[in-house]
Amino acid sequence: MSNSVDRRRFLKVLGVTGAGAAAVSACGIGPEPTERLIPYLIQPEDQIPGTATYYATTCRECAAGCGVRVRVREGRAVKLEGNPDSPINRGRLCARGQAALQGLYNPDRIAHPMVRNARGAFEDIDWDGAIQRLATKVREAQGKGIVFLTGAEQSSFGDLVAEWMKQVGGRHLSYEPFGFEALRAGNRMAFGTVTLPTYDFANAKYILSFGADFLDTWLSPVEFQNGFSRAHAFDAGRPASMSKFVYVAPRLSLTGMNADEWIAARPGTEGMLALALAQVIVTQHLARLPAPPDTSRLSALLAGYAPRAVAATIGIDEAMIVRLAREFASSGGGLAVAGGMATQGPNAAQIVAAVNVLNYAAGVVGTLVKFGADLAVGSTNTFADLATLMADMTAGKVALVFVHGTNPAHSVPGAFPQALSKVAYKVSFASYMDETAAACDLILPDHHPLEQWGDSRPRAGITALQQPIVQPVFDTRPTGDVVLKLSGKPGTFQDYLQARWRTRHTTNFDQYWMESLEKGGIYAEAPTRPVRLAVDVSRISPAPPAPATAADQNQDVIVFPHSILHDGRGANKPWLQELPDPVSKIAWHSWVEVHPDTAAKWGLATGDFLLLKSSFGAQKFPAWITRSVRADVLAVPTGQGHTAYGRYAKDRSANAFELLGAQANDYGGRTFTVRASATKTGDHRKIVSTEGGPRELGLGTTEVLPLARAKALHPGDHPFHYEETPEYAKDAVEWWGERQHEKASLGNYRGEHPRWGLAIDLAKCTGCGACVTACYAENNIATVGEELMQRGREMAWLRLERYWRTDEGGSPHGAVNQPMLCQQCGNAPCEPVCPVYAAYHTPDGLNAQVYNRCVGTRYCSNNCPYKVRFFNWHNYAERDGQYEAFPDPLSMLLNPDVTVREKGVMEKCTFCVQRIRGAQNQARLENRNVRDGDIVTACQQTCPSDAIVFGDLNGRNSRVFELAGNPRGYHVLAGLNTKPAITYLARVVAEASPSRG
Amino acid sequence: MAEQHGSPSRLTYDYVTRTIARTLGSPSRGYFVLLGAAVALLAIGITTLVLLIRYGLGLAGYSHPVYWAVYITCFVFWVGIAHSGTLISAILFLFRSGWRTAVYRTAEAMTVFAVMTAGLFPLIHIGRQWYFYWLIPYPNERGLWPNFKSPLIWDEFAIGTYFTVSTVFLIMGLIPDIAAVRDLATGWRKKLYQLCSVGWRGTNEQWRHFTRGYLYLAALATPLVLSVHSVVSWDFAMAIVPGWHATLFAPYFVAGAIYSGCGMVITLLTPIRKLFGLEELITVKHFENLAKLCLLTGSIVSFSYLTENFVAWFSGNPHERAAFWYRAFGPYWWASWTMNICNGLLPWLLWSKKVRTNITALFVISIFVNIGMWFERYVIIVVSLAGEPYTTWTNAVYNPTWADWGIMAGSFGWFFMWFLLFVKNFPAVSISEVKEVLAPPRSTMSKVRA
Amino acid sequence: MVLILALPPAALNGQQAQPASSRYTAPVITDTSSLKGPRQPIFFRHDVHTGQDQIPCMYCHYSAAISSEPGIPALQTCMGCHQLIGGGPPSHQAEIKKVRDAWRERKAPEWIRIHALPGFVRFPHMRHIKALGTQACVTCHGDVQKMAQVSQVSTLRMGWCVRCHVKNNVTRDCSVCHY
Amino acid sequence: MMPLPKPLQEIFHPPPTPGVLGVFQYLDATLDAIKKLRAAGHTDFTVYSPIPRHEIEDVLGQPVSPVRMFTLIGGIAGCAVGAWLTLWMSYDWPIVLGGKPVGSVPPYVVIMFEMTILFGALSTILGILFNAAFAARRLGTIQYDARFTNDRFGIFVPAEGAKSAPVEKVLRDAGAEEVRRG
Repeated sequence: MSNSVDRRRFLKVLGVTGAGAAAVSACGIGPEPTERLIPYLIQPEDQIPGTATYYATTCRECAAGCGVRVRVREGRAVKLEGNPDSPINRGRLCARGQAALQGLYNPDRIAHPMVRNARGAFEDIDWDGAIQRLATKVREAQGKGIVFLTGAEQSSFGDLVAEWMKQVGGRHLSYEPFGFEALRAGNRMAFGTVTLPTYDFANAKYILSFGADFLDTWLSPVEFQNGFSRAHAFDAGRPASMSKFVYVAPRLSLTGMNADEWIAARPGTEGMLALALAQVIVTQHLARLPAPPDTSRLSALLAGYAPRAVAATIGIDEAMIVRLAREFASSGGGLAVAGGMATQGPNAAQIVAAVNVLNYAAGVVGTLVKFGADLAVGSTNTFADLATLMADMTAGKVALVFVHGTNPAHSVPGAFPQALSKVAYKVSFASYMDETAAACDLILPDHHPLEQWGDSRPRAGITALQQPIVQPVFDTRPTGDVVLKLSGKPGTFQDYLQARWRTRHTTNFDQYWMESLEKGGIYAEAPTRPVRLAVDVSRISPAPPAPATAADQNQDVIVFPHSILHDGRGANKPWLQELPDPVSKIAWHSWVEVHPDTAAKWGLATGDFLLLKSSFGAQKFPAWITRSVRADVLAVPTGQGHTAYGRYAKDRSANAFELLGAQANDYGGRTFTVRASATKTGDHRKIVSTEGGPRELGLGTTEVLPLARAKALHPGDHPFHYEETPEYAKDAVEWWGERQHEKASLGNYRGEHPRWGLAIDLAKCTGCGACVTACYAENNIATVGEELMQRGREMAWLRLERYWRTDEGGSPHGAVNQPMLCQQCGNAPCEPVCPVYAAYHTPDGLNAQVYNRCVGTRYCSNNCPYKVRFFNWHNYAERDGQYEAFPDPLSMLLNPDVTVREKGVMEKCTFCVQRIRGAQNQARLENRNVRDGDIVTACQQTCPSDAIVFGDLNGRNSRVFELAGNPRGYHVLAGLNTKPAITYLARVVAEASPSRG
Repeated sequence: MAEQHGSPSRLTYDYVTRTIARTLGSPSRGYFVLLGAAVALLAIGITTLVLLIRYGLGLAGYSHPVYWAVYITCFVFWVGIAHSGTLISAILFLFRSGWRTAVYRTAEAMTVFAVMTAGLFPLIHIGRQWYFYWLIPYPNERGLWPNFKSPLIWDEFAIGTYFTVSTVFLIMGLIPDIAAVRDLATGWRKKLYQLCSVGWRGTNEQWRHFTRGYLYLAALATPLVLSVHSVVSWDFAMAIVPGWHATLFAPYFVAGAIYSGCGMVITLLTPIRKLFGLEELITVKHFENLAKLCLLTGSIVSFSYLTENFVAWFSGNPHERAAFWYRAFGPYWWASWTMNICNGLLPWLLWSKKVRTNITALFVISIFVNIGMWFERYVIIVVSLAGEPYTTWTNAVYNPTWADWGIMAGSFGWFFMWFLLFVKNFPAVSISEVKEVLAPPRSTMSKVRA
Repeated sequence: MVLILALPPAALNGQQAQPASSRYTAPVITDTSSLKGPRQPIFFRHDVHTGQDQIPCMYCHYSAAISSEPGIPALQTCMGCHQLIGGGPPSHQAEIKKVRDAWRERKAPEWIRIHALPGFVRFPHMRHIKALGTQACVTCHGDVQKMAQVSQVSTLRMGWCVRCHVKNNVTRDCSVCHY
Repeated sequence: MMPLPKPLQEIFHPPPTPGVLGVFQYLDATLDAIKKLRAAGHTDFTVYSPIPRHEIEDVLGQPVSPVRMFTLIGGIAGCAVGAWLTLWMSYDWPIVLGGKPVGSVPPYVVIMFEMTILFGALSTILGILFNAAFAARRLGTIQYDARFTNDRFGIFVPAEGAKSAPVEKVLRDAGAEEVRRG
């Protein structure tokens, strides 16, 4: 990739191989006009036309630092996959990571450097002029206050910025809207350290989360989800060891949905509950007591937290507290985590400290809670630092500010833009015209992380490398280069980076460098650092403070991070906007969660707007009536409400950050729980929700087994076969079926063929949605936008169905998430009804859909009991069309191996048939058969929980064959005799009553 | 009732010929207003179709999983309308029902135009309208054939056959009448009719083959008319959607089709009779007989409704039960109850002879019959799909849009345009067959009278 | 920047390796208007390269045997030989000069595409070469060795593909090509 | 109008057939005339009537129309075509759908049935046209009156010269309203 070509040229070079250029052809599956073939001047050594190349790099969508492998075809990045070498994500990736590509090829990226002219509008400027101008500004501002504001940057780039700031007498501030200050403060209170440890979910025997949403937004979601699903999975083959998961929080998040038990304690009392549990453990000697000084400190702290004393305040009964404590301690490896946004009230640090004490009392600090392998996000600046900066800016103490990789004007609306306006000169390195960039004077667009060199240290011991995967799409420059130039240092950021790496490994550096690039970084295990209880641990007092607000602001409102859009950085990626929230199933819009009792009191229906007014601001949100939130709180996600940022994000719904104050609280963090008044506005909006209607019958769709029953299953048991063909008809049906299949083995179908199948373990699936986005990315699925989605036109080949597990009163304990995709039925009802053989059965058992043969009668979808066929109502690929889903340059991420569908044809999942054919072609070249594991579907590849397994159901040694015979296995709607190729393994739930101890 | 011996003396052969030929005279302004309205509706339909082809079917109200909606509803509606024509002309011919002679031509023309209308809908509703010919088994470069297992292909054959046979049936019946008109006409019309009458002169040889052939055509059309709507019903009954998947569907649909067809015949005949002054030829008796046919088929339809619901309950199949519960009490309850009232309760009015012989009442009822039958198809198609209880996760939000109504309006325009052109250019009442049921002129009788 | 300077063995040793009698000699063409096929920006003579000089197809279109795409050779590949070889007849020299100019100006020629399949068809070249051998290009592309200017000889339409598949008793499962 | 070349002229505008035409007002008179003509040994006469009357057929003693054979053969052929079409096309490119056999007769019965009807109906029409045209080889050359499609019956007897007088007499006796010679 050394020869530099401009973008226009680059786009043309894409035409090199032609076939599969359907990807960039507007007419989709129509015949293409004659086109020009432009050869490379020099063939890139590592790229073969028509063959994908994978490069390792690091995902920079959040601070977790997952390793990714980028699939490159003809110079275009077409798919991100997890890097199996990375110990963080172990080859898995979340939806946000998958969507990084849409950041790279985003049509709203800033294409040139821009400067604000005299009239206050932006105009293009050339790079040299911009840097020159900036150099002058830096000289002028020296001594008057220079600030460089970045996102979480534990990296060489961050170090470079810090160096430069030192050089010019400024300061470097790293800011994350969700900075985990409570965790740090809580750790200091309990253990006297402000670092963030790593949590070993995989080896936990019992997981107790006090609002920590470790599957969606908490610290390192992919890593934790992977660990969690290994701990929480049920495997009949091994000694049954499913770890029970109890979730304590006022609302059910994606994490909470996966709990075996949901305890909706009164908000703010989670810490008291933790101490009460610790009290039971200590007084009943349920765990080995820690060494002497700690024992007395513990007793002193816990004295006031006998379950009986606190039960009423917490709002759950004493017996339950005792039961939880026993379960937790007797599991022999209980892990308690705290500090999620849902509990980030004024006393959050105290809660975290209390939970630390619980872990300590249970003796898992050091084994499951690993200080030493500290997480980088713990060393960003706190919200208090940002508040100080804002005060400085307002006071005119800052003359020049640089903003890179963060958008505080959105996460601190009002206060930050106001403070920023007092700064003489503002420079942004943003890739998108976000709220902060729009308020700046000079914009020097940075390369996308997939276009530039870099590294990051997500946690102690791990340094992840980042390399340019593709040619820059726009006229952008790496900020590192700009900083080097401004600081008068020679070379590019690449040189700087390599020079720093050279210090780690002086001999044979080139080989070391290549190896690191190939692996995506260097991965070492940081030694665990022992911690002891702090001397003043007895000062922990997690009781919730009395609210002091105006009388009419009588509602507790929780502002929580959106599990897909996070703080709003994902809002301009159509994949993420179109992916329904895992819990509410709402897409393209914000909402406020209201309990039905509250809704009844106020006369609210889902979709009615509620005006929330806190002391800091007011915003309107449509209500989503749900029992997954406590009746005395309202909950609002962040993420939407951008006033800039791009076509998919702008002016969409409301910004929940508006409700929050800009003051740091006493532990230096931001309070995400506010008191507000709630008024029904009378407006209504049809919010896009993919949630099913009230017709839920649960007939053979989802199956749930209690843990005890699941444990009693033996190989060969078939607990779900009752719903298959009834006994009396069995023989006749079997005989008939055999005869049919005999007759069916004709022509193409003669001979030995595989039958591709999938096994999906519902006990592992968390419903996070990574598979859905991966499917969009792999299969060129169009995003249709809010308006069409309101009319039920979404194209998700793979959808996640979320069914609440409820008690008699209808209150959920949690949910079962079921990925629903084409079942590739053996007796597929969709096939015989197609008049033109567009839907037919392949010899290898796929239920194929020939897009170019389809005339669009849509009969197949009517006849599909699973409703997994999707119709192209419009031409989503039409250039500049009204419904275009891939505006340039988004079209560059289209997979050239998959046809882009035209309007008027039906489309559906075919088990990533392009991957199957690719693997078969490769196997044929190598004179061998396809091996189990050669073919990995996109959904399977990305699944952080490893819930999906693909393979040959006819191969006796395949993993999927083994799973298909699992006693927990069942087929959805088996009674219809469709003979699906997908086997679901029933969800297992650890019941409320203890199974042992 | 083979011959009306006691018919009034005015009803002579000559009177019949001239009365019917008079309908072909210069059109009135009212006729042009009607024709203009029909063409305007058609223009709306064509505009909508152009937009549909350009922007995609998404302009219509479709919503996952309601993938068939108003267009297929209209298709079945028009196919249904088409049924009474052949029933009256073929089946009643075989049963030697004399009263059919006055009404069968209108009914038959209605059949042909209704099939023409219906046949357009499958072409309009498919996603890639420009590839409709892939459904036809023609030898092609790719070596591909259509799938004969698909009920849609059965449909294509059934509708195609029905259209062909009913058209030739109509034309066959027209030939002696065109010859009669030819012998009265002058000018360009005479030339036109000369051409259309293919040399008909009413010779004994011509009548000999004609009557035989007509009999066999009627014999072939009879099973055909029963099969066509059965095949249409199998579009649904062959699918596994609860609410569709029923063995009852074929007879249920056929009865419904004849019911709606008779309704439409009444709707069309009432104004024609008035406009063309055909009260002598098309009498209240004819209307009463049509009403009786409506009553019979309407009762079969009502019985089918009861059976459907009973079987859904009696089968114990939870999916079936859910589907029918949704139908009656779900968000589309208004459609089901419109259907139940118009088709289930309204025919009971026809037990009263007073109502049966009151043409205004019949006209009003016939309109409601048509509305009810349209809603029957809407309920079966849209509501069954929307309430599909297998997948509990789909969230149907189906509402028809202007594109749905535009095409539907266009279909009415198309139908009425052809129908109006037909009644003004060809005898809308059979001349020769009406004469057949009159007493032939005999010298003995005229002597007695004289 | 690394240049591939090695010449194909056939180009260097061709004269020794082949008896003169069986050698195909490409004609010198003065009138190009009568040739079939589109006019390319550079009058590249397949008949000279692969017919007369016996350079195997896979030398330039190397990925055809290992990938679904045959690829268009990079200009670098051309220059591998033409840095040294300047051509015999003046007409050849003129065309080679165009190649060298393009290389100097770093501006690749825009070839006009001849063989194009619709976007919904996958044609894995390597499977076909694996099954039929490296000489099998002629089956679909015609006798390029004798074409002064390449033109499309097969219809490349579905029926044409299917007939060959049926004749050779290989699969005609739709999803082999369409997905 | 341009005169046509001679052979075509003969085909399209054959010379008129000489004969006698009787116009009848009453059906019974017509029947009477037919009986008498037949008694007089005439077989080759043409009867016009505005409607088909079985009485006329009875007195003419015509055999049953051969159209029914066309219907039968057409129907059988249609059924065969339906069977061939469906089965041959299924096996020409065998594709398995929904676990059903490639050539599955039950669904194909529908096509066979429809083809039976279609071919039967079309060949019936052909039969009518063919037979009527064959029988009408003299049509257009014999005398006709426009009232025959309205309310008059007619009998045309081909006769030349001297032979026409007795025929005229028979027709008049039977009660013909009008007798024309031509």
